Amino acid sequence: MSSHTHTASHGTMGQLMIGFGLAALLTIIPFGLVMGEVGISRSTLVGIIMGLGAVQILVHLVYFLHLSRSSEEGWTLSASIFAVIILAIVLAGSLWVMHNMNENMMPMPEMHRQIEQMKSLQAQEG
Amino acid sequence: MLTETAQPSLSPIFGRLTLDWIPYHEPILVGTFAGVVLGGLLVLALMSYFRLWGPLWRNWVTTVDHKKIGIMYMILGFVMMVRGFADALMMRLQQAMAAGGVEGYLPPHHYDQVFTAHGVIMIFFVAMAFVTGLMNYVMPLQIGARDVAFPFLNNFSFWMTVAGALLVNISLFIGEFARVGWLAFPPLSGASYSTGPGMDYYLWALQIAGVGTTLSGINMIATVLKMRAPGMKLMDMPIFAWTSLITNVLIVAAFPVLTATLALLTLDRYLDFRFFTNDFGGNPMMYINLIWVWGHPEVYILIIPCFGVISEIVATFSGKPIFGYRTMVWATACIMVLSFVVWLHHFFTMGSGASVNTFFGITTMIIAVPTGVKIFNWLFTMYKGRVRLEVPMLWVIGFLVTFTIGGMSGVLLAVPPVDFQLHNTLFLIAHFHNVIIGGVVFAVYAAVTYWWPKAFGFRLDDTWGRRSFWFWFVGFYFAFMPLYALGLMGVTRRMNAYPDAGWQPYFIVAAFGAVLILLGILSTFAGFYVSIRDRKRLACGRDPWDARTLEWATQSPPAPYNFPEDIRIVGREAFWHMKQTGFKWSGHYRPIHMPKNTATGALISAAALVFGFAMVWYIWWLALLSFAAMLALGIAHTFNYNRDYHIPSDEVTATELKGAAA
Amino acid sequence: MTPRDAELALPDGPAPHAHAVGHDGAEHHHASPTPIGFWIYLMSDCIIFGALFATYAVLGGSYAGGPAPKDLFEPGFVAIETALLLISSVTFGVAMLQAEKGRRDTTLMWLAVTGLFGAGFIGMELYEFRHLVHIGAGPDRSAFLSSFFALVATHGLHVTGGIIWLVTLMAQIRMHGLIEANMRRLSTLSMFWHFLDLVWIGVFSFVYLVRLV
Amino acid sequence: MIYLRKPLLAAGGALALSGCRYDVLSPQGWVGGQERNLLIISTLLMLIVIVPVLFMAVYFPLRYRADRSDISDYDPSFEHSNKLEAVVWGVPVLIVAALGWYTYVYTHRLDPYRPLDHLEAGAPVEVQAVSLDWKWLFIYPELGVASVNELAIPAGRPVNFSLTSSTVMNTLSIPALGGMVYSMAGMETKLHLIADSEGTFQGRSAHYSGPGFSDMVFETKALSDDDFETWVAGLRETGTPLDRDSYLALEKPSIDAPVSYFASVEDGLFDRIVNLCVEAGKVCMKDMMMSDSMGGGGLEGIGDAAAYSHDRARAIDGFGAPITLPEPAATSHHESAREEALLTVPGLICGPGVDGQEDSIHVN
Repeated sequence: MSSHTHTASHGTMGQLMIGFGLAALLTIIPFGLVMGEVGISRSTLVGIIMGLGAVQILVHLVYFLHLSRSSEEGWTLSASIFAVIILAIVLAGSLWVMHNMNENMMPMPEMHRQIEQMKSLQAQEG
Repeated sequence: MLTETAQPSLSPIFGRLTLDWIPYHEPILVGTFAGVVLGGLLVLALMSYFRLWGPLWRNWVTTVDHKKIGIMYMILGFVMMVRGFADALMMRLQQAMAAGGVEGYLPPHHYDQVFTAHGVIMIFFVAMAFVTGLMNYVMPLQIGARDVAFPFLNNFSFWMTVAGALLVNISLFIGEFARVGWLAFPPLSGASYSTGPGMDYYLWALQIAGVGTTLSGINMIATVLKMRAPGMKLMDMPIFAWTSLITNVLIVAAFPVLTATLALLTLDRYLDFRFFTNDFGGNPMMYINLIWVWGHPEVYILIIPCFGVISEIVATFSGKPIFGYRTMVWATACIMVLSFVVWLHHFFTMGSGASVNTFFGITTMIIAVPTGVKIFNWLFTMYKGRVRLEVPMLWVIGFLVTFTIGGMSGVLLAVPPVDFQLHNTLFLIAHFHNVIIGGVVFAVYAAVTYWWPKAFGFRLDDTWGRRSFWFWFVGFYFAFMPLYALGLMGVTRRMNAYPDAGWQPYFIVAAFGAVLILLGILSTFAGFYVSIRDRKRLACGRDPWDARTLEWATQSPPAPYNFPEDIRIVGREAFWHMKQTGFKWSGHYRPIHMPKNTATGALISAAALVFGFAMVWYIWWLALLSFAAMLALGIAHTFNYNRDYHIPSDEVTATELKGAAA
Repeated sequence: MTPRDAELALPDGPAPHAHAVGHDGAEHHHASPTPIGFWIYLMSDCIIFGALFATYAVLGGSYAGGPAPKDLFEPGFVAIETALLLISSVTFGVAMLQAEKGRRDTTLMWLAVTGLFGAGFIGMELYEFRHLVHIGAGPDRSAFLSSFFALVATHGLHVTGGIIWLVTLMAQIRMHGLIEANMRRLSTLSMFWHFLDLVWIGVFSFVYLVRLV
Repeated sequence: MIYLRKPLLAAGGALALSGCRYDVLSPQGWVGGQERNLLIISTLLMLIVIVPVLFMAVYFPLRYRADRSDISDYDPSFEHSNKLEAVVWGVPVLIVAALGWYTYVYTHRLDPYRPLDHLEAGAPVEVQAVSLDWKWLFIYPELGVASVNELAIPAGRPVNFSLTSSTVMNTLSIPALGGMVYSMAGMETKLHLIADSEGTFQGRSAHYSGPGFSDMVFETKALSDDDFETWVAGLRETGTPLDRDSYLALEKPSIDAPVSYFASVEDGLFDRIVNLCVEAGKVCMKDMMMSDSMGGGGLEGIGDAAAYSHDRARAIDGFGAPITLPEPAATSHHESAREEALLTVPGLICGPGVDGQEDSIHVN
C-alpha cells in the first residue's frame, strides 16, 4: 500500500542504478590509484582521494538519500548545509588550534628541519 | 577510609563496590543521608496514605503531554537547585573559614567533590532542566500546536535527564563524586590520576542525560518546523519560539561533540585507549579543544531561551510589541553561528600563539554586538510604553542591569592579555555567575512567575515574589562583587584554603551574600506554598497579564489538547490580534486525536540508570543485563501500533464550557 | 551510541494530530514530522563522527613507536568491505522501490539480502579488529590506534544497530504488511542505512586510503 | 595610562581593606603593567555603552510606568526605527572595532612566547619550572642550581620561563608580575616576566590539579643582583644534588612540601622531564615523535609498549597517595608469519572461518 502521505520520494530504479554506477566508479578509482601504485605525487594523490570522496558523498546524497531543495520544504537541505558548516568549523578549527599548539609546545626543537633533511636523504637513496 | 586501590579483587557480583565505599564516617554525608531517607519515607507514606501512586503513574510518569513534562523539568530544576546550592553554601562557608593556615571543615578530598558537583549540577541539571522545561511548556503553545512532534520521545528525554541526575545524587551516598572541576580536564580525569569511581559517575551521568538533551533538541526543532498552526510563518513566531528553535539547533549541533568527547574519555578510562593520556602519543589538549567546542555553545544554549523569555515579558508588561522584531531574530541567528567560532577563548593560556589568540579574542567580542543589540531592543520596547512593574518585570530589570555588567566583564576576559591575568581567578567565577545568575536564573524566575498562572490557573503571591526578588538581587551583589575584587588581587579559584588572611573579609562578605540568596530561595518556596494555599484568592482566567502571544488563548491550565480547534494565524502577536478582533471559539468541536501515555520512556531510563550504576562499579553482569533490558524495551515498544486515541467532541465541548466558566 | 540508535530505531510515529480527523479541511493536516526529525538526528550523528574524524586527524600520526597504517591496513580488504556496504545500500534501494509497489514478499527478500551484506561487512570488520588486537596492535598501543578503533568501531556499532532494526522491521512487515506506519519506518531506516554508507566513504578515504599513499 | 590607576583603585577602595594588594591593578612588572593598562582601556571603552544602558534600564521602566499621570506619550506603534537600529548596531560595532584593534596590538606585544629583549633590561635569567604533585621545582640551567617552592629572580632583569609538568596540568601564576601560562606534561610552554623592583610576591598554581592543589604556593623573591648571587651561593652551599634519581624521588606526590634547595642539576634534566624520559628505559618523546614522523616503529615496535608508558607509574588515589596500577601488558608480538602477513592474502578474506569468528571475538 503506497501511501499518499509519503512526501519523500524514493526515486526510480534508473536513479538507483545511476547512483550505483557512479558510486562504484568513484570507489574503484581511488582504490585503484592506491593499489596500483601509480606514479603520482603524494599530495596530489591525497587531493584526488579526498576530492573523489567528497564527490561520492554528493552522489549518495542525491541518488540514494534524494536530498533536494524540494524535499521537506528544503529543511533537510538547510539542515545538511548547517551541519556541513559546523563540521567544517570543528574540523578545520581543531586542526588549526592543535597544530598551533603542537608547534608551540611539543618538544621538537629543530625537528622539522631534521625531518626534512632525513626525508630528502631518503628520497636520494630511494 | 575509602580505599581507591584501583585494582582490588573485583567481586564477580559486586564489581569493585565494597562496604568501604559507603561514607559512613563522614558526618555531613550521614546527616544528609538521614535527612533524605526520612524525607523520602515521609513522602512515600503520604503518597500511600492519600493513594497518589496510581495518579502519579498514570498522569505524570507515563505522560506524553508536553505541558506536564515541562512542569516536571521545572520541578527537577528546583530540586537540583537546592542540591547545587547546598554545595555552594558549603564552599562559601569553607572559604570564609580557611584563611591563613586554618584548614576549615572540608578537607580537599571532600571540598574538591563539592565544587565539581556544584558545577555539574548547576549547569546540566538546573540550568538545562529549567530552559528545557520552559521550552517544553511554552513553545508548543506559542506556535499553536497540540503537542511536540514526537511526544513519546519527549517523555523519554525527560526521564533520561532524571536518570543522569539520580546517578549524580547516588554518588553522594555510594562511593564519591569526581574531583576534577566541572569539565573534567585530563590527564587529571584520566585513568591514572582519578582512580576512583567518582569520575565514572561523572561520565555516565552526563552521557545518559546528554542522550536525553540531544533527543529533546531534535524533537523541538521538528516541532517548530512542522507543528506550527496553519498560517503561522516563521517570521510570525513569538521571539521565545524563535529562541527555542535556535537553542535547539545549538543543542543538536553541540551536544554530539560532548557525547563523542566523553565517550573517548570513557574509552581511555575503561579500555586503556590513549586519547588524552600524557603517554603513547595521546594529547590532553585535544580533550580541552573538543570539550570547549561543545562548552561555548552550551552557555548560549542556556542564555538564548532566556533572551526569549525577557522579550516576551518586556513586550507584555510594556503594552507594546517587541521593538525591532526582525533585528532580534537576526541577532539571535548571528549568535547561533558565532558561538561556534569562539571556543579557544577558554584556553588562551594553554600555549596558543598570538595569531590564534587574537582571532578567537576578536570573534568573542563580536558576539557582544548582537547581544548588545538585544539589550537595546528591550530598552526601546519599554520606551514610550506603559510599564507595569509586576514581579516578572522586576526580574527583567534585575536581569538587564546584572546581565549587562556580566557581559562587560565577559568582554574583558575575551581580551587575551587581560585573560592571562584573570584566567582561573575568582574574577572569572564572578563573571560567569554574573551572567548565569543575572541572566539565566533571573530570567527563569521571571518566566516562572509569568507563566505560572497559565500552568496552574492562579497567580503566584505578589509579596513573596517581591521578597524573593530582592533577596536574590541584593544577595547576588553581596556574593559576587567580592569575588570580582578578589580576582583583581589574583586569587585563584578552587582553593580549599589560602595563606593570605587579608582575603578573608571578602570571603565572609561573599558568604553573607550566599545566605541572602538562601533567603531568596526560601522565599520562592514560601511563595509557592502560600500561593497554592491561597489559590482561590489568586485564581485567574486565561489572560491575567493582558498578554500578546498565543499560549494565553488557551484555558488556564490548558486542556490536554491545548487548543479545541485550529486557528488560522495571520501576522505576529496572534493572541493580541484575536483580542482586538473579538475572537471566540466556535463552540462545536470535532473529536481530537491524541497520543496515548506510555511507560516505555520511564522504564528504559530506569534501565539506563541501572546500566550507568553497574558501569561505574564494574558490575559487568548487571551492565549487560540492563543494557539488554534497554534494547528489549525499545524493540518491544515498536511492536505497539496502538498509540493514540480520540477525545470525543462532546468531551471537548464540556471541557471548554467548564474552562469558560472558571 | 547503540542505545541511542536503538532508541531512534523505534520510529515514534508522527505526533497524533499529524493526520487529523475531519475531512472538510477544518482540521489542518500536518505532514509527518518523522522524516525531518530523523534527518536532524542524522545530522547530529554526523557531528559525532565529525568529532571522531577530527580526533583521528589530530592523533592519527601518533604511533608511539608502534605500527603505522602502512604496517596494518590492506587496501584490498577495505575494498571488499566497501563493496559489501555499497551493494547493501543498493539492495536497500531496491527493497524500498519494491515496497512502494506494495510487494511485501519481494521487499522482505531484498531486505534480507541487505541484512546479509551488512552482516558480512560487520564480520569482516570484527575479523580485522581481532587480527589487530591479536598481533598486539590494539587500541592501547598508541593514540593512532585508539582513534582508529574508536572511529571505525563507532561506525560498526551503527551498522550493527541498523541490522537489529532491520530484523525488527522485517518481523513487523511480516506481521502487519506494508501499512503506512511500516512504510514510514522503512523509509526512515533507509535514510539511516544510506547515511552509514555515506559515512563509510569518509572512513575508507580518510582513515585508510589517504594513509596508505 | 598610569594616571588612570587612581580612580580605579579608589573605586575598588570601598571594598579594599588593609593588607590586601590588588596585584592585577597594581602590578610590579612591565608585563603586568601592560596587562593592567589594557584592562583599563577595555573597561573605559565598554563603559561608553554600558553606562547609558544601565541608566536606561532603570530610568525607562520608572519613567514609562503604567500609572504615570500623563499617559499621552504612550505609543504602542513604536516598534521599529531605522535610525535607532543604526545606532544600536553602529555604536557596539565601533567599540568592538576599537577593542579589536587593541586586542590585536597587545596580544602580539604580550605574547607569552615573546622574549622581553625590547625592554633592554639586562641579560635575561633562564628558569625552568616544573609542576610536580604538588609543588614547584625551579631549575636555573645557567647557574646549575634548583629550588622547590621558592623562586628567586633578579629584579629588573627579564626572566625566561620554560614550563612543563610531571603529570597533570597546572598554571604558573605570579599575579603581581603578569599573566599565567599552563604547564603540561610532555609539552613545553614559555612565559616571560620581569619584576621592576625588589619585593616578595605570591606565586601559585592557578589550575586545579588534585588534592594538594591549594598548597602549591611559593614565594617569588625579586632580589637585587647581589642578593640574588648570595641566594644562589646559598643553594650551592646547603643544597643537595639533583640528578635523575633524586628527581624521581622528588617527583613522588607530596602535599605542602617545604622549601628545599639543590646545589647542582644534572645536565639535560629538564629536557628529559619534558620528554617524559627521566626514568631509565623510556623513549624520549622527541625521539618518539621523530620516529613517528618517519613512519613509526612498524610491527617490530609493537612489543616496546612499556618504553612509552608514563602515567601508570604515577597513579594516585583520591587522597594523593601513590598506588600501583598494572603496567601495560608487554604484548608479545606474535611471531607467526601468517599473522604478520596481515590481511593481504585473499584466501584469508574469502576463505572459510571468517564469518564463523564473529562469536568468539572480544575487542580488548
